[in-house]
Amino acid sequence: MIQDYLILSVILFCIGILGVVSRRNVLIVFMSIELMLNAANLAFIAFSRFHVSMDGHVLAMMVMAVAAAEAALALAVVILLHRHKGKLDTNVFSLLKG
Amino acid sequence: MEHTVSYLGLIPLFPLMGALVLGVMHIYSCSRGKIPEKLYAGIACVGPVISFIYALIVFFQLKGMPPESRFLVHDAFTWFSVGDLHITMGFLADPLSSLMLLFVTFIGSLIHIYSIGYMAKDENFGKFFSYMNLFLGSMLILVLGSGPVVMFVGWEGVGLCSYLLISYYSEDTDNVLAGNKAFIVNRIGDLGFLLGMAFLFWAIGAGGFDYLSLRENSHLLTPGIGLVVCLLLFVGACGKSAQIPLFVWLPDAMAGPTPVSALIHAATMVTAGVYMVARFSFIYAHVPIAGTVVAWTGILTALLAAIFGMFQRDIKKILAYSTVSQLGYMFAGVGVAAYSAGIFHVFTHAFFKALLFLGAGAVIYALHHEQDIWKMGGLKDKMPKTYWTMLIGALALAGCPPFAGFFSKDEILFSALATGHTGIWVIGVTVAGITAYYTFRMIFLVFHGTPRDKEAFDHAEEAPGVMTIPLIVLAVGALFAGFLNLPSIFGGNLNVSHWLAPSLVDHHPHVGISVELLAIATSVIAFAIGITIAYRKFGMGAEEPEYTGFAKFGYNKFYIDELYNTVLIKPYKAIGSVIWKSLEPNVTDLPVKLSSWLYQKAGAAFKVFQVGYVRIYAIYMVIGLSIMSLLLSQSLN
Amino acid sequence: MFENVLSVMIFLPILAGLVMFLSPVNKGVARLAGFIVATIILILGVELFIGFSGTAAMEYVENRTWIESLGINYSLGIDGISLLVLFTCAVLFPIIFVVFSTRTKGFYANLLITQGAMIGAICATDMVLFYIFWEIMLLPIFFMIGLYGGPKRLPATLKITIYTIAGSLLMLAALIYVGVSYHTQFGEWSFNIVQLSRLDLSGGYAVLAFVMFMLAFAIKIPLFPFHTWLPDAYTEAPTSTTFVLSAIMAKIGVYAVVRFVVPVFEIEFARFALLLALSGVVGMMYCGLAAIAQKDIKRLLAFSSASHMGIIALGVFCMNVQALTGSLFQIVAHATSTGVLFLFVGLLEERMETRNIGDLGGIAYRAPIFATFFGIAMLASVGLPGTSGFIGEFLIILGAVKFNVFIGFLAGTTIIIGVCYMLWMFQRVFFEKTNERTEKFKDLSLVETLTFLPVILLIIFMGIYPQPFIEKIEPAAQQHVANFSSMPETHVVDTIVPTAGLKHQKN
Amino acid sequence: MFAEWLFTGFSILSVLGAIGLVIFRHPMNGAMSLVITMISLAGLYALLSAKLIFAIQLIVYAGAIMSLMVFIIMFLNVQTEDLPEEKNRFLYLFGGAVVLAPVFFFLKKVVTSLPGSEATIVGGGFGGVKEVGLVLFRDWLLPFEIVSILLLVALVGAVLLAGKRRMSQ
Repeated sequence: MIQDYLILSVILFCIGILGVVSRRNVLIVFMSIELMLNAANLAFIAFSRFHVSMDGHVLAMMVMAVAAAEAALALAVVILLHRHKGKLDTNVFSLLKG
Repeated sequence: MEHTVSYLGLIPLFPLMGALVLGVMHIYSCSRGKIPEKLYAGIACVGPVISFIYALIVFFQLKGMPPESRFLVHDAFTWFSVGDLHITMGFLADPLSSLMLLFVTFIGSLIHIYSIGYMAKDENFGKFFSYMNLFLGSMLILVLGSGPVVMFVGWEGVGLCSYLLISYYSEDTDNVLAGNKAFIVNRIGDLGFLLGMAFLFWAIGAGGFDYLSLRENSHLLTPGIGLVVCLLLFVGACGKSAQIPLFVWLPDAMAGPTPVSALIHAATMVTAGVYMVARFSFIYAHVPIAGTVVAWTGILTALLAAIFGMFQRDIKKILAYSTVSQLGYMFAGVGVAAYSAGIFHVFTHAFFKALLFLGAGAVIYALHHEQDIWKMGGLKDKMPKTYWTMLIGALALAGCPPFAGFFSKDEILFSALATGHTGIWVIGVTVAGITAYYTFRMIFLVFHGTPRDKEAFDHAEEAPGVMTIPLIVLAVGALFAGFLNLPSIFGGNLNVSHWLAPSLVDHHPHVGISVELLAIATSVIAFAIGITIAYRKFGMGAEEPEYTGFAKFGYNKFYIDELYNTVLIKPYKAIGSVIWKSLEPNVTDLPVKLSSWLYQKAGAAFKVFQVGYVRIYAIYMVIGLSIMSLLLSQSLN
Repeated sequence: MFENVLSVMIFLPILAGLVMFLSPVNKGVARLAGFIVATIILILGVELFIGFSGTAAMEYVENRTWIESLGINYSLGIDGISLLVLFTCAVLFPIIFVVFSTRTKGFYANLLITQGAMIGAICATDMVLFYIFWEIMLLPIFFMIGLYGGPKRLPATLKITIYTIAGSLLMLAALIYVGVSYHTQFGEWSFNIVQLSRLDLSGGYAVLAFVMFMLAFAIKIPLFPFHTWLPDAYTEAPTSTTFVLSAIMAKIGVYAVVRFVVPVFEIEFARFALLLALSGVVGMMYCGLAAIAQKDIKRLLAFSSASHMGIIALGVFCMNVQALTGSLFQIVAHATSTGVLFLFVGLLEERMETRNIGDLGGIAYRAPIFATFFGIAMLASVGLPGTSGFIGEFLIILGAVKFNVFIGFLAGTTIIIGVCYMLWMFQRVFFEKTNERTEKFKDLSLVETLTFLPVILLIIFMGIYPQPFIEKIEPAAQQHVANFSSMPETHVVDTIVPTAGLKHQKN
Repeated sequence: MFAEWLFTGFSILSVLGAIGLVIFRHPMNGAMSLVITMISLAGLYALLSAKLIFAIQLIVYAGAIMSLMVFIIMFLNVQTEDLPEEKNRFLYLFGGAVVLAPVFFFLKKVVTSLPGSEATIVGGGFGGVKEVGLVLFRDWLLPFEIVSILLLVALVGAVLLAGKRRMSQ
């Protein structure tokens, strides 16, 4: 059933959010975001199959491209952060504190 | 139109041009070196003299017209015109204004000449004459203006010049304060004038807002509005002519140079109020109550100022109070509807008071700016010309027959008696006595007896010819001006009154000759008593007495200045600082302060959530998401 | 006069300002360029004034469709009501560029943008267009005070921002209400003021919208008690900005009331006129009294300016032709007197490095030209006959007496109150003895003298021969008042109910 | 039947991988679990007849991106003691789960309310390189080009960010 795929996608997405929310390690947070993107991709593909149309595939490809770009940049940022503070802890970066 | 001439507007223009030229020259000389005084003096005298010549032309042209249609007009241009309000920059010469015109330009010219001597070697020679010319121009606009609004231009213009000239020696704070006082008090009067004009306009101004039209429409005025207009205009007159309660500025105005006191604060500007009331006689004639108010204000001012005059020690202050007092007479005259008598007193007063001031100026000049009469004495032989001319002036002021003041003052007192204002007459006669007393107190102390300040006396000498000649001319005027309006009882036929009649709504009471004789007799007796007391006390030389009791009270002018200071000026300043220090920051600023305070508090409250950790912000987001999900899943079925 | 002259006058300064921002010129070039642009505007303005025929109708009209679906047009035009405001705005700007030489490029650019936006606000006959220009003109002012102001500029900027933004937002809301009402009544969209004046508004919402509109303008004028931003802003702003604020921007508030509020909200305006007039008069007296307590000469003038604005606003609220004409005339008169006084104080401050009245004295002996000019401007500001100040004040007081005797009397006191603080200030600054500081005061240079001379001559010319100005504004004022009073029995509150009934029938 | 078994297997694997990601303390372990998730997702794509995406997921995602990730982790040489002290991460996880529960149930509700359909393999060219390519270059040309620019920008950005700062110091 298509719904099973979709439910799986929801589960993965929620776990991704959970990772972003509860972890302090920059890399893990980043990977959790990747997980969420993958969950979205799964939904795309599932719907694509449901409609028997390939637009979803194209979109999934786009998401992957964006994810690749994001990965390139995010990892560069991580390297920078690590270079500055020597830490991967998100709590070290609290410039927004009011 | 036969009544239209094109040169009336030029009469004020000449002195105004002179003022401009002199002003520019003076400013130029400030940075680029001196300009000789002779040049200034020449230019300064040109304007007044030309104006005087024109005044003569106007006078003779009017004289050639039939009495009932004696007027000349000159509408230079439309000044402004809004809705029903059409104001032309127009000039009107009728018998009333031509009389004023004559003596204003005549005395003005004389005083300009006198000033050349008096102001010689003054640093700001050019500035002085620029202001004097400006004053004369304004005064001529005031006199010639064809309607109240044009008159108001001159009215305020003379006020400005008065301010500028009183504070002429502006390094000294007191002089400037006196100038400020004059301007501000005058402005209080001007408010009355302005509002009076406004009321007048809305009542009858739609048909034309100049004297001729207003006079035609004056019957449309309801008594109520008429009274309001009259009283408001009289407030204006009070300010300019220093009547109760706005008289306080005039004595202080003596801070200016003496020719200024003679021209502005004795002969011309201060009589503008009387002129104005006479101008509006067509309204005042309809409202007897207003006239009564004017008359009583005038006579009470006369009494009060005469009392103050008895105790002053500054020669110019004595003359200043005497001026206030005489102005009170004039108002009493116009108040009892004897307009021509009032104006005639303006006319004669201009001569003898200018004379007295110029004489005082000569004395002050001789004594190197000493003004205290208790430091003078015995100048009779040192300055004979000044002495004799001043004596004539004093006799005229005191009302000695047959000098000018006698006839004009007597005319007013007689009118008061004849119209049944007995109270005014009684006070008027009393004031006449007091006038004789203080005038001769001054004469005796200054010219008779022994010198009190030996050193100053030794240096004193007669003033130069440029100063004494005007004195002599004025003395002639003070001697003979009264004969121009000789009443029938002395064989005359009231020439001036008849001349003025077409301009005024005069009221000639017909009473028996006995009343007239009574009036004359009492005046003469009052004069005799006054001069006798003065001679007894000061004739042989006297030492300054201690001011005690009533004298002290009078010397301090009944503490009226102090009263005004406490009742008006201090509260005014206090209100100002209360507004600035308390009201402004605490009350009107409240919306701003409240809103910024609210924003700050709200910011501080929300600051708690701004922990700075991205993760926590994500949690907020998720919490929001979660709440939305809860809400949405309720609706999704 | 070529077509689209108004558009040129609006966008030439704005574009010049923007270009100046972006181009890397130094401040001397910027000043010169600004002067040239301002002079072009001056020439255009004077030509436009001379070419104006003085009927009651709109002239130099431009009309372009802009947002068709909402009936918003780019429509400009000038009539007697806006003519003198425009004239003021066009004529006075070059002086700033001559007199103040020490500002940066950004400042001059801001000035130009302000001018363009102000001209836009004056010429706009479409309410939305007006609103847009109104907002644009506030922006540079905000920068000029916030960036270039005095030591306490931040609180001052905060205050003026809070006030004006609040006012603008209220106006926007009311504007939308008016537009929607027009749509419901006539079935089409329009924000053109001529069409909006046909609107028949009544009821609670109309009163609310009226109050919102009035608030926006009352803050800008400013009317008592919304004036508190003024002393701070005027004092802390650079003098040239103060000049712009007091000489022109405040007048646009008055102008906007006449142009936009009165025709649209006739009933509400008549109902609140007395209250508004009272507010004008009370503000005049209040600020006049506060002025006497000032030690800072600029703040004194700020209060003086507020005091005069009260009188000018009063003229609008009196609803008769004399008072309205007087107000419109006084707009120029006040700009040339108090506005120029601000410029003089700016010069004084530049030379003496103080604005404290107590530190000055005796300047008249050191600088006769300066003192004379200052004196003439001061006398105009206290309304001496023979100067421009008198005509306006006289007409306003005359109209106020007609409107309400009590208000007329209070309005008259302006001639006393003004003179009290002005003379006091003049005495302390120009008379009395010189001190070490004022000993070195330099008189106006030749260039400065020649710059100010035309303004001083204008003051005197407008006092002696004001008719050329009056005759151009009077027909428009007549018509405005006539439109207003032809309205059926507006004063009686009871008649509002049948009017509302009519509206329902129409729908 | 076989497909359903496969689906069950892959989904359990992917969920386990995801849970591993959020639980493991060391990022390397997390990365490894994520790779498991990715690969099982690729399997699921194949079950959904998305042949091209299946390939890309394996090559680009599980291959390139994840190896980049692992490379960075190793490049940074992250030691256990450098890692943030996340003693109470389980508390957070629990709390987060509680907060997320409504979201999850809401989404589940939405998903289950959709009309179901069998996920059998579609034959023909569905999901093949040619067909997807046709759709991509016919209907999605502009977005495709924009994505190319995005990638270019990201490339430049990454170089700039990670490169040594010569100018600033």
